[in-house]
Amino acid sequence: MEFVAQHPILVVSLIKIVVLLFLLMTALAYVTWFERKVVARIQSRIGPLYVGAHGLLQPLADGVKFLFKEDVTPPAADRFVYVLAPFLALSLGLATIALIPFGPATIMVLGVPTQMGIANVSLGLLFVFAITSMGVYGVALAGWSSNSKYPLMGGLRSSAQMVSYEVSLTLSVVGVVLLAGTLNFNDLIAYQSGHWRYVRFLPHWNVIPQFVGFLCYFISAIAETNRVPFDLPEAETELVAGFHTEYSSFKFAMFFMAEYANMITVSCLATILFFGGWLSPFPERWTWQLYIPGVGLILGGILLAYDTAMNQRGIARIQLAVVTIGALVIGAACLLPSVMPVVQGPFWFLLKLLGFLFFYVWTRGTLPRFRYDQLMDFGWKFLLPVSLANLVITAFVVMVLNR
Amino acid sequence: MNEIPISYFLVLSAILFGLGVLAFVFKRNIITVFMAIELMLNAVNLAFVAFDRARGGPHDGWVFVFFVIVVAAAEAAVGLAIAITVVHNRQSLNIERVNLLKF
Amino acid sequence: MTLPIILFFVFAAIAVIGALMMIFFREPIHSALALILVMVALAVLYLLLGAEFIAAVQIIVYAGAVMVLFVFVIMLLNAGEEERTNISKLAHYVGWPLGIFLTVELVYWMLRAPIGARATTATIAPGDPTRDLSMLLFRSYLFPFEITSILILIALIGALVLAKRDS
Amino acid sequence: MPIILNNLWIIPLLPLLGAAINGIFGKQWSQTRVNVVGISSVSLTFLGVIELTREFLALHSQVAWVRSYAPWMIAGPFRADFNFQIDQLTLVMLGVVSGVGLLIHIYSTGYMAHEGGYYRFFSYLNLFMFFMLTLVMAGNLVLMFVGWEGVGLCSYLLIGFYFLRKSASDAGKKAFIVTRIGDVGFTIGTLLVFWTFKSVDFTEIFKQASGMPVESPTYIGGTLTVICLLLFAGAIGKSAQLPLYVWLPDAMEGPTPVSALIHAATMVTAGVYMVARMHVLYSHAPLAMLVVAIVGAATLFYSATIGLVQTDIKKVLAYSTVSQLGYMFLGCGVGAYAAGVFHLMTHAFFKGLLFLAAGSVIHAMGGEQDMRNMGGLRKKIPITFWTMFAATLAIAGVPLFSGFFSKEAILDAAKDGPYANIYLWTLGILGALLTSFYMFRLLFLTFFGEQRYDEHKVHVHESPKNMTIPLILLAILAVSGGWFAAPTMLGGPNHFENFLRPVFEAGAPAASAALAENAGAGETGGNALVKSLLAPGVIVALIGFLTAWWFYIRRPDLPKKLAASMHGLYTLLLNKYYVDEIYLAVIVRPLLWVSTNVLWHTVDEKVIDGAVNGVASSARGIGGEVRQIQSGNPRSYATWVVIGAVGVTVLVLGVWGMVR
Repeated sequence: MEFVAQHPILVVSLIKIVVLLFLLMTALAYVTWFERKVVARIQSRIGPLYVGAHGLLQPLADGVKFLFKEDVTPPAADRFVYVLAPFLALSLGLATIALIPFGPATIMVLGVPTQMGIANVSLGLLFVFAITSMGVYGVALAGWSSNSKYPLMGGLRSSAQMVSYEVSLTLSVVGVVLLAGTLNFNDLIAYQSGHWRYVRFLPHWNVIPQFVGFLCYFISAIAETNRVPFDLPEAETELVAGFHTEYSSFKFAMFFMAEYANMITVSCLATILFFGGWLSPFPERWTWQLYIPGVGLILGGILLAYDTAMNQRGIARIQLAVVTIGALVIGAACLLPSVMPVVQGPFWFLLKLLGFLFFYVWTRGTLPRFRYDQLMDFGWKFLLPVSLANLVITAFVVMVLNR
Repeated sequence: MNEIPISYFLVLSAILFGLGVLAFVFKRNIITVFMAIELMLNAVNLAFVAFDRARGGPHDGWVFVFFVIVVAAAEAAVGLAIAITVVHNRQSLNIERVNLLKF
Repeated sequence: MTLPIILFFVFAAIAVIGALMMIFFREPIHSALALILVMVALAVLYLLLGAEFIAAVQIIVYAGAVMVLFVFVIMLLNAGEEERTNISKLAHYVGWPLGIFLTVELVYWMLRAPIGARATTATIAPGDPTRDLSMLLFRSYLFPFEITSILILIALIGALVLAKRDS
Repeated sequence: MPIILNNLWIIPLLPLLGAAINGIFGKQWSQTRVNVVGISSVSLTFLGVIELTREFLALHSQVAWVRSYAPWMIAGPFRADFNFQIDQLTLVMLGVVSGVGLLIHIYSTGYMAHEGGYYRFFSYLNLFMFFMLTLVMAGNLVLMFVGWEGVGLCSYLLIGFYFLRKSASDAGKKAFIVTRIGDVGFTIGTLLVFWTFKSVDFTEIFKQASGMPVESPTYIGGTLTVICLLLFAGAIGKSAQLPLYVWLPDAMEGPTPVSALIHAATMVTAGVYMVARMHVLYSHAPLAMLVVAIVGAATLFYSATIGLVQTDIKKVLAYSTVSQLGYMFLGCGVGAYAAGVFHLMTHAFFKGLLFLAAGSVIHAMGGEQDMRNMGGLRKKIPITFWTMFAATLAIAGVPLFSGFFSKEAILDAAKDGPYANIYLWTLGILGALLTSFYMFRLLFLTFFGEQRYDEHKVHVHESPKNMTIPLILLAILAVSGGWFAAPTMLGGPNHFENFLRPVFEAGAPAASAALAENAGAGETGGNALVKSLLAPGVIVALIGFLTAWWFYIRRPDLPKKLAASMHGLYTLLLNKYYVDEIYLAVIVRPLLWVSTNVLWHTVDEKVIDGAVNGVASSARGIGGEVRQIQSGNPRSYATWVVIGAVGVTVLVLGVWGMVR
């Protein structure tokens, strides 16, 4: 017991992990809901509707369904690996979140000052890449262990794809690292604070100097997470469902969650590296920006309240009412002077994150799928050279500027 | 807060190296034999890092680890390519069956 | 009994067990996974030694690239259980005991190594270790560095040529 | 600013270049171009020598001029450089070699014009020049030995020039091998010199040797004596003295210019030169000098007797060469080195001339060499005749001709020099008698009397210009070559000896005293003139001439009778005392037998081959066992690696204890 007392860090980290894990799980669930809704809108449908108001309980339902479905394991499968694969995928997908700082402020937990985010590693970026590079195994092993054609093809494809796009992913980021001269997320964000000298209204974010890098990064990020238009591993029309064809109930869900977790990770990374992380786009001196989170939430609450009153019936109305009240309360809380500064960072961060997620969904809704050879050609023959050129030019410029 | 004696790491690296050697002798599968080699390299790397830590100062030890890793990567690439060709020619992964080059 | 020591023993145990598993598993893919485990454990040990960069590189290159390559090749060749043939009597009767002897011997000498007594708190170089590493790498060790890059290139070409089908 | 003096290497290098160029490209070239290369190289050398002489004399130096160009062999204390040494002696030799060499080159262009392997001949000739010059200019014994062996090689190549003729190639081999016997002595001598003086440089050797005491003339064990005897063995071989003279007559198988250049003028005199060069050592070893003198005297008389009856024109000249060399050694042996060298020079002139003339005769006779089939050529080939006549007078020692002065100098030294020995002197006189006899015999048989050949078969014709001009030039030299010493006839000084004095005075008290006393032999002019004109040498020369005239002009039938009357002696001489046969029986045959039965069939086949094969088979056997290790099974190899690792670790850590 006194051992724990000696190391409060353990307790603190534990608490933070628990909290973050809970939030993340919910987020994952509702990202699926979000995606379905948006895609539905893009395809001029309505999307999930019946389970809860606006199908808000749909994720819950899905989760329950996954839990209670029969878990089938193909007899020819290599059991150990077959079971290992989804765990690997999901755990790796979630692990990266531990390195992401959501906000600047140091909050007191059990009297121990820590920051928002589980770990502040001096080489955070490198470790994120380390973990994502491990992500291949989940897919590959899954494809191999389930011991059937389509999964194997899918597994090979997706792992090949991930490996090859990982290269350009990493290279495209190096430009930013060169500019900031650090691999630590906090320092990276700190480097982006402030505004450009001559164009005062533009925030000093890395997108502007590293726009090419950003494009390369985002494209390869989409490929890395096996999303449309690079979702060849689970190209339904070609190989039934890619590497997780044989997977049923909750293992399948794990892959599913892993995919979305990766999406979130990558988006967080994009936010931090190119869009100034938790920094607000507005200059410091605009003090009113502090009110934005609270006010925004309250407005949203009012909107929901209107919706509740007008066009919801029965149980859905109650649910929505709960959500509304929650939103209003949180909004009000955000207006409290003690909370207000703390909220700023996470708010902006989540906002940008949401933007990226929307972009993901958007591409999925609009773009067609690549052919495999096209994918590889694109990755090796276009993306890689471009990011390399970007890297070289950046390095040159940095060298010139630093003397 | 960091007071692990270096000898712990050294002993561990020795053990790992020995296990690598054992695997090197014991395994029959070309690919696993390569893995054994990788294991040995890793053990050596651990020893390097430990020594580097022990003497403090500039991290030459890390540089060596870096080079070892690079060389290991190259070696794995070529070695596995060789393994592939071997399997194509001999239809077997068992190195004991790849024994035409004798006497 | 402090946290680092506990961590050390935990991950050392993982590493050793992983290595043993690698030896005794018959499926190459399992051996590969065991080896990956060893490597990750080693990465953690590097962290304990304060070598963050090396830890990251260890995972990225070894676990993330080299072992992926291994797994690929295993999949490609669809390597099944290895057959425990004992055609080589020498390896069967001499290899084993000698290997164990070597292990014991190495452990013995490592225990007697004069440097061993020193604790890891010995001296920590001031400043950013990663920066120092880069300085070393690109100043004093520039030439070997370039050589290794050439080596990589050669390995690349060689692998291509070897693995290419004739048809 | 002396040019050549500072670049001595130029002189030997030029002929070497010529040899290389001719040897490499000559095959495709026309004779004229080969001539251009060969002749120009030698003539440039000649000019170089003249310039060198001028520069050296301008120095008025009494000591040798030594230049070292590159270290050659350095092994512990042993050190031999490429260093050249120039002093008066060297200059004389250089003059002889390059001058006579040049003339003979020119002569050869005519003589060899119709022979095959033209370029080869000139390449060899140039190579010979190179080695000869190296020999003469060498500043240390080892380099000298290089030249020494080099000329031997060239002599071998040139004797066997018509290698399709078995006799020629045999003669070449004979020359090479016989010479080699002497060279063994020379080599050991060189080693002994180094062992004694810790150096092989002449200057160093002489400096030390002159300090040493003169050894007893009776005790053979003295270091210097041994050295001198060993070196003299080499000289015997090279200069064809008893008992190793046998190769020289056979060497006549080579083309005549070769006989002239190598086997009369230059190479065979190398031994004399060597003895003269090492005079410091010799003058400290009286016993060795005595041996030299005895050998010389014996040889000169012995070979002269053989010369009496030879019928082959070149053979006669060969034997006379041997005997003349004997004179030179006699000179050196009695301490009159200058006289020896003097005779060397004049002999180079007249004997070279004799050979060339003989060559011209042979040329005229279309290859005929037997004097019995000649005769009455006087009118047909006048130039040849007159030049040869001059040479004969010179060699016979007729006053005012070059041979007279040199031979007289030697005989004087033998009579009343410091090492005077009356018996040797007697031999010398007898030799002179015989010499003049057989030379005039040759002259008469060849050019006088009725012609004994078939007019229709051989069409006799005078040789072309490029052969006759060298003859004439050499004739002039043969006549006037001795006039350096002319003043002695009037009791004046001997300029040649004065010229060489700085060399022979160096560290040789006895010899130099002798020279001084010799040079300043100052009676009144009249006495000296009468004395020299009535010198026994002159008288015996006259007697020889008269007997020859009586035998071959007046009573041509007499020789037959004589031969019949004392048949035994005649055949003995005709067969050269059966020396070759004796050697064959005593040395060659046993040697052959031993090498065939013992060395070849026993040692080589049984022992050496057996050892080699045994090694091979045992290696195969072991390999056959050991190769089992290479089972082709990688796991076994891995195990071997582990074994090695364990071995190394145990050794390094456990045994050597690298970790403490």
